[in-house]
Formats: sequence, C-alpha cells, structure tokens
Amino acid sequence: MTTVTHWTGDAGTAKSETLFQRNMKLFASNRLSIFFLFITLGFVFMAVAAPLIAPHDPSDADLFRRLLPPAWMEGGDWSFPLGCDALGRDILSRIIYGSRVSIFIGATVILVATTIGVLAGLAAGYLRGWVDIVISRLVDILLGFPYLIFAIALIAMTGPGLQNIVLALAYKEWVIPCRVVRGETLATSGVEYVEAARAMGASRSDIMLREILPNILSPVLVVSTVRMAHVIILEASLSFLGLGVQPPMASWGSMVADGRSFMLQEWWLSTFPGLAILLLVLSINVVSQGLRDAFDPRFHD
Amino acid sequence: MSDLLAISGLVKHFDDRRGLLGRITGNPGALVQAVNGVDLGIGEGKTLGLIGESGCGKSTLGRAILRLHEPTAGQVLFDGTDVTALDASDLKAMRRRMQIIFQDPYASLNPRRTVGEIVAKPMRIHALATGSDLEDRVVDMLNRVGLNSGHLNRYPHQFSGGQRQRIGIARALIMKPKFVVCDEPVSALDVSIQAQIVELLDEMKQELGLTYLFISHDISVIGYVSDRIAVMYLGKIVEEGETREVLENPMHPYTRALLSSVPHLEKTAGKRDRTRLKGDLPSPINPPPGCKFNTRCPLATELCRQSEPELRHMQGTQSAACHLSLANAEG
Amino acid sequence: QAQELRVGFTLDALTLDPANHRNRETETIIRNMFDGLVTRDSDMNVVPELAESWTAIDPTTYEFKLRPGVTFHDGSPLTAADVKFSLDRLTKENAMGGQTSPRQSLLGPLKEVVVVDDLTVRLVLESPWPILPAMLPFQEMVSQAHVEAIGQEGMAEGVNGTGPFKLVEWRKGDSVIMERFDGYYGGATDISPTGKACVERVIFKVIPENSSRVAALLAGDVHIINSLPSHLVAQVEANPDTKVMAVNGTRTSYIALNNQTGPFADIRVRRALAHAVDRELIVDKILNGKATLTNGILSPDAFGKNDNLPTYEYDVDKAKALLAEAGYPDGLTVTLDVDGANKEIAEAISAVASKGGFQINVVVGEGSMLTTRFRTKGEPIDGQMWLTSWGNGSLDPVGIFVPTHRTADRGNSSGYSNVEVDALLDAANVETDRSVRADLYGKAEAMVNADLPKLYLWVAQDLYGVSTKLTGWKPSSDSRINLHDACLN
Amino acid sequence: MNDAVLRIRDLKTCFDTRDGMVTAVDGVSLSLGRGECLGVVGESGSGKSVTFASVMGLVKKPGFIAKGSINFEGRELVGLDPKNYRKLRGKEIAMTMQDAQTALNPAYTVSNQIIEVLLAHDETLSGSRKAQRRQARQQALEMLQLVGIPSAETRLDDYPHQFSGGMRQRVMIAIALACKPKLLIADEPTTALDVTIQAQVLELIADIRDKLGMSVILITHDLGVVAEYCDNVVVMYAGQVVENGPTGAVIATPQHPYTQGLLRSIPRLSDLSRRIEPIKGTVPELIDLPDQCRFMDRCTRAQASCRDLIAMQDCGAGRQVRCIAPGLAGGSDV
Amino acid sequence: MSVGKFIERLLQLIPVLLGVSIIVFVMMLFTPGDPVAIMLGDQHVTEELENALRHDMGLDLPPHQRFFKFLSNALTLDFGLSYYHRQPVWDVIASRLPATIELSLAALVFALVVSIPLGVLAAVHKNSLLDRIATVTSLFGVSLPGFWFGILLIIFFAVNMHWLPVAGRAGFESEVAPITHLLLVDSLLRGRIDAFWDALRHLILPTITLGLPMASILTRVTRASMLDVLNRDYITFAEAKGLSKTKILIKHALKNALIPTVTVAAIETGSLLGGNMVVETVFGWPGLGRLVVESIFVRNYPLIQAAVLFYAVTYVMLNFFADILYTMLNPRVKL
Ligand SMILES: Nc1ncnc2c1ncn2[C@@H]1O[C@H](COP(=O)(O)OP(=O)(O)OP(=O)(O)O)[C@@H](O)[C@H]1O
Ligand SMILES: Nc1ncnc2c1ncn2[C@@H]1O[C@H](COP(=O)(O)OP(=O)(O)OP(=O)(O)O)[C@@H](O)[C@H]1O
Ligand SMILES: [Mg+2]
Ligand SMILES: [Mg+2]
Repeated sequence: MTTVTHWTGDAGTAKSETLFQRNMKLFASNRLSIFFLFITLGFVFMAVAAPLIAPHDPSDADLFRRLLPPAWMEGGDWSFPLGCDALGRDILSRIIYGSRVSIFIGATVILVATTIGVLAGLAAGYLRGWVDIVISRLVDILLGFPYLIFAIALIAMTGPGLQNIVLALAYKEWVIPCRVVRGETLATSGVEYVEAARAMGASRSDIMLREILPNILSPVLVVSTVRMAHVIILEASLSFLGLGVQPPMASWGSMVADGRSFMLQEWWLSTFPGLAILLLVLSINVVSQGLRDAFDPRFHD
Repeated sequence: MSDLLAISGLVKHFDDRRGLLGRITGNPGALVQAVNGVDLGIGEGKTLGLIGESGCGKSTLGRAILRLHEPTAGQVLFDGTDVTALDASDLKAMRRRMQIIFQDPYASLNPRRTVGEIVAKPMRIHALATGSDLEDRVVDMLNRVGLNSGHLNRYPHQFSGGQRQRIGIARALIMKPKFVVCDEPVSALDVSIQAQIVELLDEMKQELGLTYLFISHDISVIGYVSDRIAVMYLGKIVEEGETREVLENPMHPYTRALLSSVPHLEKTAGKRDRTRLKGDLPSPINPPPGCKFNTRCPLATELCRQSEPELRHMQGTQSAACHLSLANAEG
Repeated sequence: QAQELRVGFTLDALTLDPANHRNRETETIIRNMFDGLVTRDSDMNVVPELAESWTAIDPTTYEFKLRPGVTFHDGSPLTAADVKFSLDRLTKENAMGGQTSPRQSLLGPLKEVVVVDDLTVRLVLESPWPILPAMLPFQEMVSQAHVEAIGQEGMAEGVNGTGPFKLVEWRKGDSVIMERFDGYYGGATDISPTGKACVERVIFKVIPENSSRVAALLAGDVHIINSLPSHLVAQVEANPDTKVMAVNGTRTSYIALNNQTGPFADIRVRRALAHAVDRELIVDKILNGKATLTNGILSPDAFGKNDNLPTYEYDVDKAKALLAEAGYPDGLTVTLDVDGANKEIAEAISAVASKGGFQINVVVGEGSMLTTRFRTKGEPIDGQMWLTSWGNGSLDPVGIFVPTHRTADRGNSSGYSNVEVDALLDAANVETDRSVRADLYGKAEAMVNADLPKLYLWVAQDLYGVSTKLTGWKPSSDSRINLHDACLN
Repeated sequence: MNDAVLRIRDLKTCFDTRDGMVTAVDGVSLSLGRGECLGVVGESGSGKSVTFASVMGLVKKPGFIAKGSINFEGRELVGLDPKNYRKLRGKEIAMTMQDAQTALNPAYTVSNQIIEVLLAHDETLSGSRKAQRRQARQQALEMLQLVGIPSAETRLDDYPHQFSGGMRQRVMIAIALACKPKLLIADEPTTALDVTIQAQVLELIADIRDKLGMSVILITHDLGVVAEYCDNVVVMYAGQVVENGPTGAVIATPQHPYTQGLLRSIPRLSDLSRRIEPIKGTVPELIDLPDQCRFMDRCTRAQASCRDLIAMQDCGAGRQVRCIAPGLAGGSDV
Repeated sequence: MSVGKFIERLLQLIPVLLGVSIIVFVMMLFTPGDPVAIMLGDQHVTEELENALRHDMGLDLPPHQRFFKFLSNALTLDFGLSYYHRQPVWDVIASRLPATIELSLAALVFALVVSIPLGVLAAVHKNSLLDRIATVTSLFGVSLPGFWFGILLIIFFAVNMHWLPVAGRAGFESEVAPITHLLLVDSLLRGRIDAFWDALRHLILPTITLGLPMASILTRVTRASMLDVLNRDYITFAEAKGLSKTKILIKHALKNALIPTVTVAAIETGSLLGGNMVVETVFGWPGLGRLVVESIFVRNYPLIQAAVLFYAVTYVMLNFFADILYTMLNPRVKL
C-alpha cells in the first residue's frame, strides 16, 4: 500500500526516508535476523582478530597432545577447550583461523562476482543488441555446468590453493548476479522514469548507473548474501575433497575431512568445524532471508 | 501552415522477426506495425488531442516524435528542424525543447531519488544551472505546480498519485520546453484528482506558452483540453479537425462509434440510438487489408475491404480517411 | 545358509584381466580367482601352486612341471599351452589385442616360453635372473581358448581362472562377488589345508572411506577390512566381535631428498635431518606403534636385508651442529612435498623436526604430479623433499633397491648416483648364489646408509580388522588377501 | 422495500495491518430490490470492493467484518458457516471481478472454468460424472453464446490468454451467470476496457438482467455509466456511503458536497465550454479516522459542527445524504 | 506446443552445448604439465608407446584440430582410453552411471515429495507452527554442509543404531540380474522384494544427504509461490464461484504454484549433480561422482574431461526438458 500524505499537510513535518532506509528499518525490526546478523559479525570479527583471540598458534603441533578430548570430557584440558587434533593442534584456534579462509573466500568471491555480474548484467539488459547476445550466451554456457563440477574441474586443472579457489568459484559465480541484474534491468529499462531520463537527454551511463542501478540494488544485496552462504559451503566442500587451501592453513572443510576418519571415536575433530560451517552459513542465510522479507515488496502488507 | 511541429509519413514498426531460423521453426516472430504513416501538424501554442483505443499506437507515436522510439520512417519537423535526422549531441540539445509527461505517476518517478533531485536532473544534464541558482529554480518550479520547498527532500513514495503527477510535470517543464507530449497524464487518477491535473496543465500552458500533444482515451477530457482532435485507429489517423467540429459532426464512422459509446450523465437509464461496434481492435501484427476499420465498420462496402482510404479534407477544418462521404449524412 | 565371507576393501578392481593392470588392489581381488605357477606361504617363501615343481636347468632356463588335473572354472583343463599363452600375453609386445601388458617389465629378461609337453613348460631368460620365481606368484594363468573366445575387451570383465573362487558378478565401484569353485584342484600342497575353499561365497565390498569401512566391520557387515587406520586399532580391539591383525608390510616409507641441488645436496644437511626427526615418537603416536623403523630401503623381511646398519639417533644438538657446520647456524627452511594420503605424517614430521632447526613447510600435491617432479630418471629434480614410499611385494631387493637407488632409475627420486652402488646392484641382479647375492645387497645398503640419499623412515605394518568369527586366515606381507583357507564359524 | 434481495445494515469491515487498523468499510447500509440495478460509485480506495467482498464472504485475513448485518433473501450472511456460504456463492450470488486479466485462471481452458461451477452447483445435471460433464459442457457453450463470444464452439477450449480484454470480461460474466444467480455483483467490469468495448459489455449485462430478471450491483467510478445503466446509485467516500437515491435525482440535484464536486470535476462533451472545478486535496487515509465528516478537509463548506459524528439523513424521494448542510450550492450548476 | 517451437528450442541448445564443449576443451588445453607423462605416472614405457599415446590422444595436433577431433569423438562417445583403468573412458563412465542416476533420481524424488506438500501446507497455514518448522528446517537444510551431515547420519543411524547400512549401494545377498541397472527398479521387475528393501535401505541416507538442500530450497520456493498464487484474483474468483476449499487448492492454486518450482528444480539439479561428488565419497556410493573425485587424484584427465562434459550436457538437457514441462504447465508461455 502506498502511504498517502495529506495534500494540504505541512511538508516539513514528514521525515524523508528512502525506500532503502524504510526497508532497512523493517529489517532491523526483525529480531531473529538481527541476532544472526550479530553472529555473522562475530565470525567476521573472529576472522579479523584471529591472532588476538586464538589461544594458540593454529599450527603448533605437539604429538603428546594428540587427540586430546574437549575440556569437559575426561582427560580434557581447559587450555584446549575444544580439544586437539591428530597432531595435537588446538582445534579452537584452528577454527578461529579457519574462519579467515571461509570468510575471505566467501567475501572475495562474492565481491568480485557481484561487481562483474552487476556491470555485465546492466550492460546486457540496458544496451541489448550484441552486448546482450554475447553476455547472455556466455551466461547460458556457464549455467550449463553444475557449479561444483565446474569448480572441481578447474581446480583439478590449476591445482588447489587460495587464489585458484577464488578464481575457480568466481569464474562461474558472476553469472548469478548477472542474470538477476539483467532481468531487473530489462524490467526497469522499460519503466517510465528511465524513459523520462532519456527524454531529458541523460547519457547511457548516467541512466544505467544512476537511474537503474540504485533501484536494483536490493535484489542484488539479497542474492549476494544467499550466494555468499553458498560459496562458503562450496569452499568447504572443495576443501573436504582435498581441493581446498594448502596446509598449514586451516580450513573448516579440510578440518572436517581430516577428522573424518576419527569420527567414530574422536568425534570432536570434525564435529566442531562442521558446526562452525553450519552456524556461519545458517547465520548468513537467516540474515539474507530477513533482507528478502524486508526488501521484497510482495511481503509488505 | 506554420506549425511548430509537423509530422509527415511517420512510421514505427517493432520488428522482431527471426529470419531463416524463424521460418524453419515456424516461429517467425512478428512485425508490429504500431504507427503506420501518420501526418499531423500542431500549431504553436495549441493543444492537439490524440484519441484512440488501447493499443492503437498513441504512445508509440508520442514517443517516436521525441525519438524515444527510433522512427522507422518519416519526418518530424520541429521548428523547422528535422528531429529524425539529428545526431546524438543535437538531439540532446533538442531535448531541452521537447518533453514528455507520463501516464503512470508511480512508475515515472525514480523511487530512489528525492523530489529535488528528480526535478533538478534535467537542469543538471544540460548544465543549465548549479548550486543555489539551481535550487531556486527547482523550488520555483515546485511552487508553480502546487508543491513547495518542504517537499524537496522527500521521496516519491511519500506522495499521492496526484502529487506525483505534479512532480512529473515540474520535471518536464523546468527546462521551459516549447512542446510537451502528455501521454495520458490523467488516466490513472481518480476523477476528482484528474480535474486538478487538467487544470494545472492548462495553467502551465498559458504561463509558459506551451504546445501540447495530449494523448488520452477519454474523449471528454480530450474535448475539454484540445484545440484540435486527431482520432487514431490501428496506427493511422482516421480523422482530424477542430475539436468542436469533430465532436459535433464526426466524419468517420469510427469517430461516431466512439462518441456514441461514451455514457452521458444527462440521460438516465433509457437507451439511446447508438452505433455499436462489434469485436475488438484488430492486431497491428496483421492489420486487415483495405480500410483498417472495415472489420468493425457498420457501413463497410467492398471498396473498403480492398483499398485503403487516404486522409482527405472533408469539410471545414476536418479531414477523415474514409471512402464514404458522411459529411452531410447526419446532422 | 550359504557361508559368505565379506571383505571391506579400500578400492575397486580396475579390471579383472590379470594381464592388464599394475595395481595392488586389483591384484588382491583377482588373485582369489586366478592362480599362478607359484605362490608364497605365510613366511613369504615361494612354493609351487599350479606348478608341481620347478628346477633351474641353467641360470637362464627354468622348467616348470604342471600339476595334473587342474581345470579352469569352465571345466577345461589347464595345459602347458595355456601357460605359454598367459606368459606371452604378459611379455610380448602388442600381445593383448594390440596393446602391450603393463606388467611386461615385471618379468624382466624372460625371453621365451617353450612348451615341452602338455604338463611341462620352460621359461628361457635372456640373462641370468635369480628372482624369477619370486616374481611369478603374481602372474596369473588364463585360458587361451577363453581369451580367444571373448577377446581382449571381454577380459576386463570375463573371468575364467583356475583359482578357488569364480566370478559371480562385478558391480563396478561397489563390489566383486565370487563363489566357491567346486572343481578346484586344491591349491599349493605346501600350504595346508588343501582342497576347495572353505567358504561358499566371497565378496569384496568397496568402502574407500576409512571410518565407513571400520564402521562396517564393527556393525558386522564385513568380516575383514584392509587398511585399518592405526588410530582405530583400539576401537576394533575393544569390540568383542572384532580384532586387529597386523603383518609387516613390504612398503618402505622414506623422504626422498634432492641430492642434486639445494641444501640437501650437502650430506651434512641430510644427516642433520636424520638426527632431527624423532621417528620413534611419530611411529608411537601417529602409527600407534604399528611400524618398524628401518635404516635402509629394504624392509626387515626382505631378502638380503643388512641388519647391522647404523641408526641416525634422534639428537637435536647433533642436528643443529651439523646444520651449523653446513652453513645454516640459524636453522633451515625447506619444503616437504607430500600427497594427500600422507599429509598427516608430513605434518607430524614438520612438527618434530622444528626442534632440530628445520622449519619444514608441508605442501600437499597430487601423487602423479609429484611423481613427475621427483622421479625424473636422472633429469633435474624439481623440489627439495618428498615424503613417499615404495612397495615391494616380491620382498626381493630387485623390486625396490634397484629402482630407487640405481643411477637414473625410475624410482630414484633423490637424483642419487653412486657408481659403486650401481655396480653392486648390477652384480646382484645376475648372481644366482643366494648368499653371495645377499652379501652384495648388504654391502650396497651399508654404502647407501652412509650416503643417506633419502631419510629412511619405517616399514608400516599392514593392519587388518577382522571378525572373531573368522578362522584360518592370516594377513600376508605381500598385502594379498588369500581367502582359500578362510572359514567362518 | 419489502422484497429487497440484499439488505446491508451498518456494515463495518476492518483490516488489521502493520500500520494500524484500516476501517475500509464503516457503517455502510444499503438495500437492493428484486430486478433492480444499483450503481456504486466512489474514488479508488473508498471501500466499494471490500463492501461486496464482505457480502460474498471473501474478506481475507487480516480483514474481518467488525459489525453489521448482511441480509440476502431473508438469510443473514454475517457469521454464515463456510459450507452454506459456498452453496450460496456462484449459485445465488455471483460476482465478476475488477480485472478479467487476472481473475481467470491462466492454467485452465475457458470451458473448464465454466464447467466447474456448473458441476459444483447445478442440481439439474444428472447421470454419471461423464454425462454430467457433457451436459455441463453444452451449457457452457450456451453461456458463451449468450455473452456473445463469436464462434463459441471453437473457442471453448482456448485459454484465457488467447482472449482479448473485452472477451475475457464476457467470459467472466458467463462464468458468473452460469448458474443463473439471483444477484450479480459486477465489480468495475469495464474500468480496464475501451469505451467501445465498455459499451458492449454494459449493454450485455443490461440485456441479461432483463432476460433473467436478476438484480445487479454495478461498481464503477464513472458516473456516466451509473447514469445510463442504473436505477439507483450509492456514492461512497472513504469507507462510508455519503449519498444514495434514484440515479436521475442524485445526478440532477446532488446533495452531498462530494457528489457535487465530483460532478463538477468531470468535463462534459455536451458542454465543452463549461469549466471543470477540481475538488482540492486527496482522500484521507483510512487509519484511525476520527468520527467526523470524512470529507471535511476538502469541503468548501466545512464548519465547526462537521467535527461531530454525521449520520445519514433522509432527504425525501427515497434519498439519503450524510451531510449537515446538504444541497447548498448544489443544483444550480448541474 | 508446436513441433516447430520444440525444434527451435532444441536448436537453441546447439550454441550452448558447443560453448560448453569449448570451455571443457580449453580447460584441458591450459592444464599444466604433459598429460601423457602425468597419465603414465610411474609406469615406465617406451618412447614409442609414449608417442603413440600422444598421437592417440591427438596431442600432436594444433589446438583447433584437436578441438574438432575432440568434438567429433565426443559425438560418438569416444573420449579415448582411461589409461588408469585401461578401458575406454566411456565404458568406465557408463559402468558408474546407473548408480549415480539412481541416487540422483532418488534425491530428486525425495526433494519433490517432501518439498511440495510441505511448501503448500506451510503456505496455506501461514505463520502456523508447521510453517515455522518448515521455515527453520529449510534454513538448516540449505546451511548444512552435506559432507559433514552425511558423516553424522552414518554415525547415528548406521554405527550407533544399526538401523541402516553404513555404505555402498546394495547388500550382498541382493543381487538381481540387471534390466535397467537401477536396483530399485530391477528388483521390483524381478519380483525381489527383499532386494528392493535392501537397496532402499542403502539409498536412504545418501538420498537424504543429497536431497536435503534441494528439498529445502524447493520448500521455500513452493511456499512463496503458493502464497503468491493464493493472493491472486483467480483464487478469489474461484472462491466466489463457491468451489470447495480442496478443489481451489489443488486445482486452481497448485498447478500455477508449481511453475516456479519446476524451474528451480531444474536449476537445482545442478547442485544435485555436483553434490554427488561429495555424497558418493562419503557414502562409498559407486557412482560417477566418486569416480571423478578419484580421477582427479590420479590426474585421469580424459575421464575428468568426459565426465564434466557429460554432466554439463545432462544438465543442459534437464533444463531443456524442464522448459518443456514448464510450457505444459503454463499455457501462457509460448516457447
Ligand atoms: N517495444 C515494443 N515492442 C513491440 N511492440 C510494441 C512495443 N511498444 C508497443 N508495441 C505495440 O505497438 C502497438 C501500439 O502500442 P502503443 O503503446 O503505442 O498503444 P497505445 O495506443 O498507447 O495504447 P494504450 O492506450 O494501451 O497506452 C501495440 O500493439 C503494442 O503491443
Ligand atoms: N487486504 C487488505 N489489507 C489492508 N487494507 C486493505 C486490504 N484490502 C483493502 N484494503 C483497504 O480498504 C480500502 C478500500 O479498498 P477497496 O478495494 O474496497 O476500494 P475500492 O473502492 O474498490 O477501490 P478501487 O476503485 O481502486 O477498486 C482501501 O483503502 C484499502 O487500503
Ligand atoms: Mg499508451
Ligand atoms: Mg475495487
């Protein structure tokens, strides 16, 4: 429903807020989303401040601490709250450092992919013609590959490693914001305010960046958060399959993989990193859902 | 005639035919003949009302004049300059002098921009004013359309439909254009608000000496605002003339049907003698041969089905595209 | 109810054609359906199987007498012609429908197989090769008529052997199902019991995932699992229905050091490393003690093993001193390449070696990629250290010592080259007198121990988890799982 | 009016929304005689649709009928149980919706959508399910012919998107009339249509009404339509009825300032030189409205007593108006 | 839908498939290292054999010729020899396919069977307890790392509770002569209820692990589209016709609500196919996914190449069929 202000009413009194601000307020009023937003931020903080908060050096191995159980279990030690892995490394510290990998890869891939995707989508959707044909075909082709298979194939070629993972994921990831943006742009470019800008003589870049872009940022925001959650799982899956980051860097996925053969007895090796993935991804997903509820007008009533 | 705007042979086809592939697959796409050879003139300071059924090409014509749609063929002479031949920079300059006001007050304003930004944008694009000068002009314009400086920092969603339409008008008029296409500016509004906007447009016209192409499907509104009326049917003008003459003595059977379909306040429930049209507007993808109206015309003859009538002078200021001469058939 | 023995096994067979692979797991599976001329007993002695006996007529000619009455699964008798056909298939160029068997090199200088009569064949060598019998247990006999009938392609899945079990179905990637061959001739007479197999059915079930495999054993789904991870030993032992069986393996683990260039070209650095790595601790903690340290490439059970090799004791000070002497007073940073499977050990080595002045960065790569970088056959090696291993099912030095240490040989991943060692190895290769041969290898190993081209680590035990219901079965050093004698209560 | 088909008394329908309680319909009373055509006019948002959704029992959450009574042929509909309501809907009271484009299910053919109403309500169908279907199909065809779909047989199995706007509106009317209801509620049947098509559709409704003798409620915001087709008119403003009475009288001598303003703001073809006079301001929001005259802010004759609760007043000749100073400055101009 | 339009849609696949093959080819082209040397690993072979192999693989040709050779071979399913398996690549893949197809289909069916009713019920009873549970479950469903979840399932259901088998595709007793190579189907066709039950027990955990994310996504999509549809005018109109509640729900709402579900389901089969790699690894499922993972570690490039191409083509075709289904559900869409 539209807000109808009194025609005769005093203009000065109504606070001017953008739709974005209004939606953000709506988002902020969703307590669940805010709670999980804080958890997400907690993970980000953990990643940034890892050296400060990790109790131990994540690669400090000591075979005498091998498979030390969590502190509350028999034989546990409170200086290693979540226990130690097969080489006697502190699991908590490794999880803390592992958040760097997950968040770095998630954020970088999404940042790169969204930037490329948004620009490509805008160009394809607004300029149409051969630009659209080229971009859309490329998108179709890349969409033809199941994601994980594409990433696995690329990493099989290029070898594992942080940079290769980011590239392998970003090569395909941009397609998703691109499609969203292209669709939204197509829909928006027929809208009358865009025609009005053309009628005023605005340039194409002006129209794309100032008229269209701000109006399609909401779906982009929603999509990129969902995708970020997805990318984090993908990275973990790659690491799990042994195609992830290199040791001694700790990645949650590779921690689960390493601990998996200990699962029958020393369950803490894989359980905690697995929980970390679950919690981070879940938090991002909840936040994303909150954003969607706030931004998607279909849920407004 | 020294018309401000002279359109001749204007054609706009939307072509998404698929060529060979389409023929192989039996999905050839379509050629939409939205505007199919229109000649019109609008004298300076006058309002030409354009009326016709939904889908007959009114908006397309309006947009083609402004080159929001690239015309397929034809000429648009504005003040002696052929708009269709302008290059990008000349076109940009031309856009200071020709503007458009849209139908949908909700879609025509960018929801992410404040009213101030929206109204100032044309001035910015053409670098006509900056800083406080710009703000003064924006506020001045807002005042003229019945808004005030307190609205500057608000967003479109905070306004009602009528108010939004005022913002759209302010935006179109801030560069002081000479010519404005009003594409159904009141159709989306409630009756009581419609009247406000019609009045405002009229005031502006007087104040700024504007020339309007006023598109509407409501013949009472058209009758009220226009000096001349053009009736459009399936991409063509079928009748044109001074408002009063056309309304009092329509020359084209379509115009007659249109007029007799309008419900009147004065008469109560009793039935009037009317020209009722059968069926709908044919598709502009494959228009009927001969006179485009022959499929619905109660008077159609064999000739009408075979050859297409040209717009020709009938009487007084009126021209019509009809083989039949209805000039004096009825009162 | 049919007695069915199930083996939880790490990998599927690549093929069921005994001539068309060089893969240990494949061998393990199909050796239950195919017999060889000879086999090994539990002490790794070579004893006759399809052959009744053999004699070395001269250093280059061996005569094998076949056991009479042996039939293939289809009922046709095994003849000398089949033996010749089988061996030719292995050794002759393009003998397998245009391809050459990848096992060709396993039979070294075998030149010709001559059929003397229906039950006698002679193997003629190009040059003396004393280890011929030791190389024969894993060369299985096929039926000529069968191969000709189903063709090369058909052999991948069509089994007609002389072994105690015949194929029922191969569900690729999942399991190989076999059934007792009731017409079995009984197997090697030197290994009791003889006669047809004890269980009626045998299934090799592929369960690559370690924990799943163990779980399957604990759940009673399978009776034997191979590659029991050492850290799960306790759990298998704790379960009343299962137990652990171990056997000395034949695979020697070592760190190949680049002897050509870089820090490890300096022997002092190599020795320093040897003193810096606490092998005992790693064996104790990571391998649960289930490995035997070794100071040379040969495993303790191997023929010609020199039992008197000096040990480079764990000694941090010595390591540091040697490093300083070599010009690294502040320690040395090096890169250790490893494949995914050995990552944990590599990280453990890295962890323990730091006290001795070595900062070791572990880089995980793919096995085949590392192979091309390190096993360069004399070309420059790309890398510093590689944690790897070499298996030696024949337990004869020819299978391990020569390829890994002879100049520019295929497994020489250190770029090691010592002409004296080469000479000793070459001499041993053709020496027929066992004790002289053993002596030659002993000398060579002593020399290598001094040169220390690799850091020799240990020979890990092969660990099996078995059900307590299982009797009559023992793991075998050559990693074979021979189910002929296995019974279920 | 004893033989009133529908009688609404003091109906109040609210929506409990995030922004507050929206009183969409506030104290609406009206009645409709047998065979009568009642026009309901008002601006967008004035509560026309909600009023008749209440009659149909189709007010959805968060909406609810807060009070009032709806009497249809002697039966009280407020609080009627869903099962009986279902028997009523489509059979005795039928409704067409504002937008024919969206009101027909795009996934089913037109025949299918007519047949299902017949199968749901028509007791004259007999025999096996198949036989019933066959009969229903025959009736569906007759209905399409009745509403003037050319070559109806061939179009029976078309999908809604294959019809034009005017045809869809006819299809919807055919569906509504399939069971020959006693009351047809036509919610803005022509707003989305061109005048030439509008005339066709309205004529059709008038014809059928004559033929079947049913009562019709015609919701619209075009006073012209009301003038031509309706016996009586109800003018709604901001959820309330502000004026009602026989059409001719109301249009000739409007009593309520809103009705007057409305009539003055419409340009007329018959008198092009007459200046139109807009009503200033906009419709108020329906949230937390005070109990005062809703039109007060826009009214040129507003006075202090307009702040009191204003009730409908009789002003003779079957007319009622909700204004303390009705009629003033009215007639002369119109 | 007319035949012409079907053909057109089919023709549109050509550039996509061509592009997919180009990308697969280029991936291989830029793979570092000598494929032959990597393939041969430590098998020592003669120079001639190496060259022969190089020639067989067409590595001695210039890239564009290699591509055309690759393409024409691919059209006849000739992807060369998997040196590791010493069998034609396609034979190896084909032998693993039935297991993957069975698992993927099971996961798809699981996802659809769970998500559609759940999504519909959640939408109909918006904000009810059921709706909340569905929302929370589906959030968890998309957030669970499959590899980890699978391990948890094994530990609980197989190891601790002994309810379900730990790994593999079928028990030992339950071999049935293959007809379709899908165990569930074959066992039924052969009337072997025991084998069917056994195969089903093996399928349960991998199916849940693989299908859960898809089920979650589809639940959300179905719920949202159902909510959307329930607000449509034609639903109100159907109510105004006096139809029964179930009729409105099933006939009028569901068919329209399923349209987005079908589209998303087709897109999500991509993650099913990808998820196979992980799930098959965890559950020792003898399918193509595990084969690919294994092949990566032995650098069995021809097989990876063929498998990736195969996956992509399958995926493209699945989406194509979903489009067709889409048009069948939705008469408005003219392809
Ligand atoms: N961009 C386009 N591509 C293809 N066809 C178009 C395009 N724009 C308009 N048309 C077609 O051209 C014809 C004329 O459309 P136009 O919008 O000019 O009609 P109109 O008279 O303004 O109708 P309305 O009263 O509904 O606004 C229609 O059939 C329309 O479908
Ligand atoms: N589901 C809803 N939730 C909240 N408010 C609603 C809902 N439906 C209707 N309303 C409110 O009820 C009021 C009356 O709406 P209604 O649809 O009856 O108007 P109308 O007179 O039919 O207008 P129109 O001419 O636009 O159809 C409006 O102000 C609207 O905001
Ligand atoms: Mg238009
Ligand atoms: Mg309404």
